[in-house]
Amino acid sequence: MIVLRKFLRAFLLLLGMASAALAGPYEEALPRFTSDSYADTDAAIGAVAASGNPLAVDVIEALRDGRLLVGSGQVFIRRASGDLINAATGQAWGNPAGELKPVRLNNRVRRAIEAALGSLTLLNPDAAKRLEAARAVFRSRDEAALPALEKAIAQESHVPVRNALETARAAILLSKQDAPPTQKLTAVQTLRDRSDQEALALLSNLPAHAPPEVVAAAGKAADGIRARLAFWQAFQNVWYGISLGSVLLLAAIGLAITFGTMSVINMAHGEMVMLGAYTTFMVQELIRSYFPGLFGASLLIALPLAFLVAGSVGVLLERTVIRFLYGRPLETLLATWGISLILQQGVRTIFGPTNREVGTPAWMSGALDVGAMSLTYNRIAIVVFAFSVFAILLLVLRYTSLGLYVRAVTQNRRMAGSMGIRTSRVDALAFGLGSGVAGIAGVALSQIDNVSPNLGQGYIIDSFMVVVFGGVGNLWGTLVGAMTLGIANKLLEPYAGAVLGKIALLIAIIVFIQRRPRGLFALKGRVVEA
Amino acid sequence: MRTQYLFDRQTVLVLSILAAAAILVPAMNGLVPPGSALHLSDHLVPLLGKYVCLALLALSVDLIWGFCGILSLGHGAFFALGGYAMGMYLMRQIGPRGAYADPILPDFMVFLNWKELPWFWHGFDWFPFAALMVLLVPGALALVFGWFAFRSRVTGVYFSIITQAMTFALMLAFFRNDMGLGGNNGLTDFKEVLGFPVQAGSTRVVLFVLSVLVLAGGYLLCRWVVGSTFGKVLVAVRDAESRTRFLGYRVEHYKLAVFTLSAMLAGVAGALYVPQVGIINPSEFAPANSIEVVIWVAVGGRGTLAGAILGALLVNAGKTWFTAALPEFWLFALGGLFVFVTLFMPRGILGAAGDLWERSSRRLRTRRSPQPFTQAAE
Amino acid sequence: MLAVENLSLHYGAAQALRGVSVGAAVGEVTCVLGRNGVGKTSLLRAIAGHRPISGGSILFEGQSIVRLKPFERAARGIAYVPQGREIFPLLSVKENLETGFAPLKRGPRQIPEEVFELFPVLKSMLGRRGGDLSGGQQQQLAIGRALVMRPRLLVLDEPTEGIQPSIIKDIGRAISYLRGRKDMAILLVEQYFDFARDLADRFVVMERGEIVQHGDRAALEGNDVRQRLAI
Amino acid sequence: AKAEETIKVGVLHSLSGTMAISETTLKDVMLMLVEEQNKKGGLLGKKLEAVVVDPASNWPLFAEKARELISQHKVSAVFGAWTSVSRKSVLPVFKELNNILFYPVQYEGEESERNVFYTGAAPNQQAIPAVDYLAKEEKVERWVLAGTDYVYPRTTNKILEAYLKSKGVKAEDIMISYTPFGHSDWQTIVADIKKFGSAGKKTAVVSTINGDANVPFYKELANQGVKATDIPVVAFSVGEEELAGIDTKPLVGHLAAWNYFQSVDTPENKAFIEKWKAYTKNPKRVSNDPMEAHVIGFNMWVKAVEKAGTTDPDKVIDAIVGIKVPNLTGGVSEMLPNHHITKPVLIGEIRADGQFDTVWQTDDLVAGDAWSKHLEGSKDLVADWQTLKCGNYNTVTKKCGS
Amino acid sequence: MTAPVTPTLLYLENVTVSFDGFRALNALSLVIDHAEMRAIIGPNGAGKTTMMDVITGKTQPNEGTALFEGTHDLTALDETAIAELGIGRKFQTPTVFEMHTVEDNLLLALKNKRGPLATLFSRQANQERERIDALLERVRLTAQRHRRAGELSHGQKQWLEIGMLLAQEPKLLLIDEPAAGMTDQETADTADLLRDIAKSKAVIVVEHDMTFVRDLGVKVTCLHEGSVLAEGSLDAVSANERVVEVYLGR
Ligand SMILES: Nc1ncnc2c1ncn2[C@@H]1O[C@H](COP(=O)(O)OP(=O)(O)OP(=O)(O)O)[C@@H](O)[C@H]1O
Ligand SMILES: Nc1ncnc2c1ncn2[C@@H]1O[C@H](COP(=O)(O)OP(=O)(O)OP(=O)(O)O)[C@@H](O)[C@H]1O
Ligand SMILES: NC(N)=O
Ligand SMILES: [Mg+2]
Ligand SMILES: [Mg+2]
Repeated sequence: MIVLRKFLRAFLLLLGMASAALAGPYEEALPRFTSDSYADTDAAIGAVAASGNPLAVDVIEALRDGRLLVGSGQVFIRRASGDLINAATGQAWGNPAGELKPVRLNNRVRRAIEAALGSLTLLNPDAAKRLEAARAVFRSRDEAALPALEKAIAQESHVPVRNALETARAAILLSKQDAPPTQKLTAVQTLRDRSDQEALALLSNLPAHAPPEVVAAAGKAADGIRARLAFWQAFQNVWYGISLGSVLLLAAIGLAITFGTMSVINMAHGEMVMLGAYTTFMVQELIRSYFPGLFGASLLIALPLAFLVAGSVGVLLERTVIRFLYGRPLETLLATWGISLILQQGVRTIFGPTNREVGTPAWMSGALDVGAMSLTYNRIAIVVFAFSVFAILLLVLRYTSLGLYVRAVTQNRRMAGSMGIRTSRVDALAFGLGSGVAGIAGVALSQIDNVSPNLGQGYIIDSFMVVVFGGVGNLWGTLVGAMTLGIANKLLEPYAGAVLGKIALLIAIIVFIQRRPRGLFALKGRVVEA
Repeated sequence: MRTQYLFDRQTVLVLSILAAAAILVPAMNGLVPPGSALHLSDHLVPLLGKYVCLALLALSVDLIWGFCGILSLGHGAFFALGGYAMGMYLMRQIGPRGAYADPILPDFMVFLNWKELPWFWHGFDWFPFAALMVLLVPGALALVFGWFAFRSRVTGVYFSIITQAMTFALMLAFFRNDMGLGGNNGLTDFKEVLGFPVQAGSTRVVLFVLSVLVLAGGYLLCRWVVGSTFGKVLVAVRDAESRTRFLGYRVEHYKLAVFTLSAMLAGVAGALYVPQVGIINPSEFAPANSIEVVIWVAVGGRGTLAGAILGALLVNAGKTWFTAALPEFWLFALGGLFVFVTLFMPRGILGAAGDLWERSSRRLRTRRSPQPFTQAAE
Repeated sequence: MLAVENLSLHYGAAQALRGVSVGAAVGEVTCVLGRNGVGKTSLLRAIAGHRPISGGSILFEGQSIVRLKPFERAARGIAYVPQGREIFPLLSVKENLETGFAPLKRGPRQIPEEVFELFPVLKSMLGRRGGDLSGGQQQQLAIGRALVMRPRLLVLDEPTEGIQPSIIKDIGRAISYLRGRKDMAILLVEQYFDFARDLADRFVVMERGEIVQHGDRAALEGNDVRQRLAI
Repeated sequence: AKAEETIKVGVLHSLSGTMAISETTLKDVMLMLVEEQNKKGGLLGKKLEAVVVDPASNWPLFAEKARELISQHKVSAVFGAWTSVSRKSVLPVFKELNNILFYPVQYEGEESERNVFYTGAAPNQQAIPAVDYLAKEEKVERWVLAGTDYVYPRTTNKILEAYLKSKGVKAEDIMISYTPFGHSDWQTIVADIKKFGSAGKKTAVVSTINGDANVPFYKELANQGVKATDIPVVAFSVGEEELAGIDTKPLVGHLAAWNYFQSVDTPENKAFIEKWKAYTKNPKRVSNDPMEAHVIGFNMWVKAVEKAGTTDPDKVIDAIVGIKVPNLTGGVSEMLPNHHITKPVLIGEIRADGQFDTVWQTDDLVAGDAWSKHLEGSKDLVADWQTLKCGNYNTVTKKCGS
Repeated sequence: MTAPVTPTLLYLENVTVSFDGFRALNALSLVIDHAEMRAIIGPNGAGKTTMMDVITGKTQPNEGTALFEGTHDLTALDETAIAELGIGRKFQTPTVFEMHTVEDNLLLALKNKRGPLATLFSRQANQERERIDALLERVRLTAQRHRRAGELSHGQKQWLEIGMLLAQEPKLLLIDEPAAGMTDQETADTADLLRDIAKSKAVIVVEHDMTFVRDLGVKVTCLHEGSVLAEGSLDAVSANERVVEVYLGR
């Protein structure tokens, strides 16, 4: 296979050289790349793509990747190996004379590249590439691509690609002035089946020359799509809510331990989250410099480390400060506020005040389409992760003696001691656990938010809100609280806007607490009512 | 709590210090020649005035938190509302001296194309009305908010968190330009107050003295409140709310009364603050600000009134000093201070001083003195 | 087993115990008697490690335990039933009992049957929150919880307070049963004179933080002690 | 050295709190400039001394610290502030104590004070050219104006809205969306933008989103696959510093409008970046537009002091108008009588390495307008501190102020 | 005020309280007359404290009637209102204001106007001081007058709470286990005190100390599983087989 392709390429090269002397449209187009004008580049792309020259794909791909160089009026392609070839002749070019500069790109040029590559790669052996190409043609609605499309559809066997090709054709036909109405009606049909935002856009923006029957059909189809989209919109909003709720849950769940269970008003909680995020950053830095291959696993590696880092800091804090403050919850507020200032400034001093870059592994990029909903993988990952952390924590607190001891210690420290519970160790472990969980929340949050010294502050108020709204001392309350607030926020936002939505939510919390003065999952019974 | 004896001594001490400040600051600023070591430079007058206003705010928090156990994490809201009421008055006083020379509309309205003054701006050009609003707006908010919350028996952290939600919501609301209160920039560029130029040194001195007097008045008021039977009920509510109910006290009325009073004090503090710092904007509603006030009180000593004043002065002076002396490291110093105070002065600076005092004075009057009580950790 | 020598204890500047000496031996019940506010509870708090002492010594099985934390004392086998019950209000009855496992090795981590034999009501309320129990039920729970620890020294502060007569009798029987097992020493503070008289092998009477009288069972029979407890 | 022997320069930038993320770097650049000037022999034969304070992102503290710098430390000029509110907060202080503030950040305009020199862009030096570029080069017909809910975005969007409408854009083709400071959940808004952008007309987002909110915004754009070729975003508050915290590969092609990019290829810039990296001992340290503004402002001040022969603010204020100094993009910026400066406008596209590729640039420098021509209330105002001695001269009533 | 439905002071009928299905009170009926003292006994968990919770408004019954002075529906009033009607209570575990001095605890309990304005402007009258002196004397806490209540021993707190109850001068006193933690002598003394009070007021006492109950010499009600098991003189009740079985023991 490879041998064959090499051979083919050599052959084509020869062919190209032969044609060089003829100075066809390809050769005429090439010099336009050298003018450093986007309009010229745009035109050159079109011409090169239309030329049918076997080097066209190479040239355009090189252009896309910044490997198309110009110098002294000539155009060169830099191969991945570093070799230069002359774009006009396809011959290797040893020592370039003078300085070479890459041809510059802008969005207009990028779009042109995409469209050109789209029609040129419709027959690519790789199905993913073909799909990509079909989408590109769909976006460009380039009438010139129609013949290539027809040809591709004829031989396409892969269903998703075929569908994509057909919608692309439909899009072109709809805007093509001289297409027969029957074809246009079929196109409307195809788009109605596709039934998404883009189809809707096409159907509701028919060109002025569209025949009336097509306009009517398109109008009906558009209405249908609108209804469907509106239906899915509700789910989409709920999903946004769940994913926001998961973020809140992650941020709050550690606090559910240190505050909810241990009654420490832990103002430094957000900084524990921040430490987790910075750990992720460090891990990725190390991986980038020493083991680039592991990047995909960087978050998984960061998780235990973040737990350890934040957990150890938590234990250290507990042993040096918090432990002197049990039974005086309001003083923990004062001390942990001080600690949070110190941690923030510490990180600022060490890592600088600006954001740090945490990358997203490839497996977390992209989106999953469910119906007309789009679920991005990174949000899915965060939702799954948040629920897992919750489940594990619930198990730890319910099925290990640590959970029991922590509660006993917070309810009556002296008596717990007299029952033989090692109060100091339980305190340290529990605070460490809460902080550690905050740390792993930081790993997740590094994916969607700033990794900066201010990271924690952005979450501290929301976290307290969630824990208190759910009912202090109840892990389930934290879960339900986070989800309720997340979903309510996202259902309000489309109507009220982000600012008013948030205000409305805060007022709703205030009102809700009037109805349930001890939160959603209130503790009941003699003790609390006393 | 404190014996009657200590109580009087503290009051006398606080009042004499405040009186000394009210006399010495103008004297050292105006009478002592600039070269002298005793001269108080011009820029320190509004700075001290600002501290005094913040001390009044701290006092208002101590009244409800220290004596009634109501931890408000939203008291900055009342302060800011008082400040806005004053700011609106000051804004109206600018008149046609604004950038766009509109005789009625403040600048920020002109350039965002407002055509007329929103209804709630009316009346603020008249000082007595504005002064009334300084008391009424925070007071009414506290009354309504408190009425619902206390009636529903929202207590402890639940109350703290909804006060925080309140100030947070107000912050977001005031940030909105559509509120008609200057959005993020707030109200600024004031020219005169009651006809006196706000920038003038003499106005500054007068404002300072006024703030000190108001602080002294606020302190006396709080002293009187907590010293009365009413104050004892407050402490009873703080320590055993439901028991107080069984004795036949309407706990919610007590809480409401003291909460509203405290909010009004905070409002007055805000109103005095604004002309001295020259700006009021929504960041005063930031939850962190309200938390900080609580921290001043804790540093000074909760439940001592004088401690609140001391804490506010100390922390804020510390901030001023640290941010200039150690601009890159001051947060370490401030954070460290908070940790230090909690660990080594569990009842705040004044509490620690009180312990020392009691310990030394007990040696003199061993038998009769009240025994100290360190609450056992539970 | 337990030897308290010359113990003094302060609350701030106020002295609650002045040179108290008392002992407890395995297989015996030592009873501490005294009116309100004389320092009985303070003595037990010192033994359990809830209050630091300001003088004197506490020896348990020959070793000083003064520096030990409460949990270390528990690990050595001291179980404490405090006045006012101090059960964990938000833990269920079962969980309250299970906190007693903490000083135990894995093996014996189960609730001894005798707890439920003694206080059947606990068995029927295992899932209820401790704080919701009635006063008497809480008292029973507090005693049961101490027994879960398999103590070598059982320290009881007015265990009959708030308990119905039939169960008081049961508790009395239980204490004598435990005494009879000869594997633990029992230190009992009691105001209910008849109850104390029935159980005590030895007794001390306190007044104003001091021991003013002590003796063995026989000495309790006279009216002397009763007199002292009167005002 | 004795106090009299130095000339003090105040540096009033937040080193802690929410704005530290942007402002710290400006403090560093000021320290570098002062050090460099001292190496050149100082100013008027004296050494310069930078007095750094931390206003901690707290607006009243800005005023307090400004007062302290001027009254206590007796600085000759102050370089500082970032947000408009911090500038508003310190304004009265500078007026009262008659000192000089150099304000280096792009802002909403509608202001001209005698004591302030605005070295950042006014809306006509950033926003309007950016919109023109998009309309012309990207054929954009539908506009999303997304901003943080405060005065700079509000004003800028008001101006843009008026401008776009004057260019025939219909109201339904403009979507305006405001979010709170630090907004971090952009799912709904990005989805709305996608929806708005799929109506068949070419759509672009004009972002006045500020500071912290940008990173989650761009991360969400990347997640939801909003590519620059579909819906380009042009930002006015996102520079190299902000991008340093984002993986920019998915963002390639999104735009920013500034008056300077680190990638600008001029000898001045090259030299500056080299110095900057050496000074910070960090070869990865980036530079950005407000830094350039400080460089320009500082150099103008130095020249003005030299011209006036004194650091006395009154004299310097008079001397500085008309002063020209080279900027880092190859031109020469001039201090105008309205206390704004002339600047080139550059449109850049984000590159994979976090830098910008200049894709368009004005031929000439653009003079900053203190008062927008597109707003009802301000179109008749002009500022001229040289001849009219007025920051808000009304050309209709022919009066200053009233 | 409308005419009383019943001539009795306290009238409970068919009161049921259940917690998650568990019936703490089960169709309990009880009638207390003016100036009557009633002793309530019954096994731990019989519902005695719960009954007091219902009377004082702490717990809402699921069913049943609770009337005071024939007209006031206690189930519709909150704790404060009920206290204002003249029902005072001593809790099973002593609850006092720990940070207040013994004296202030009594002061707060004194029968005075309870409104915020009244307390804000009230001046301590001589009369009040004398009343407090007398109360302190009565509960033998004169020496502890200026100490914080939190510093008192358990028994001393019991006494203080009794003192607070007396200070309230209620029409109906609910007293939960006053003798717990008291010496025999003090127990007898308490009985004296209660008999004295009962001359003019109605009193409900809960106690497990049979000697004490005998000393009171009043009608006894024995509760069991939330309802009345037996009622009558102590001798009659203690002779009841069921009472012996579930309560007294053999
Ligand atoms: N936490 C405390 N702070 C200060 N003083 C205290 C404290 N606890 C007890 N006291 C005082 O110490 C003395 C002894 O109290 P203790 O509780 O030991 O008495 P007791 O003999 O157990 O009395 P009772 O029979 O009432 O339980 C009492 O005078 C009491 O007021
Ligand atoms: N909130 C609650 N939730 C569940 N069960 C409760 C609750 N409150 C009380 N109970 C149960 O109701 C029953 C009655 O309790 P109550 O306190 O009234 O008993 P009592 O008669 O006062 O007993 P004692 O003599 O021990 O004080 C008990 O079994 C108790 O466990
Ligand atoms: N001026 C600004 N960007 O706030
Ligand atoms: Mg005791
Ligand atoms: Mg009971």
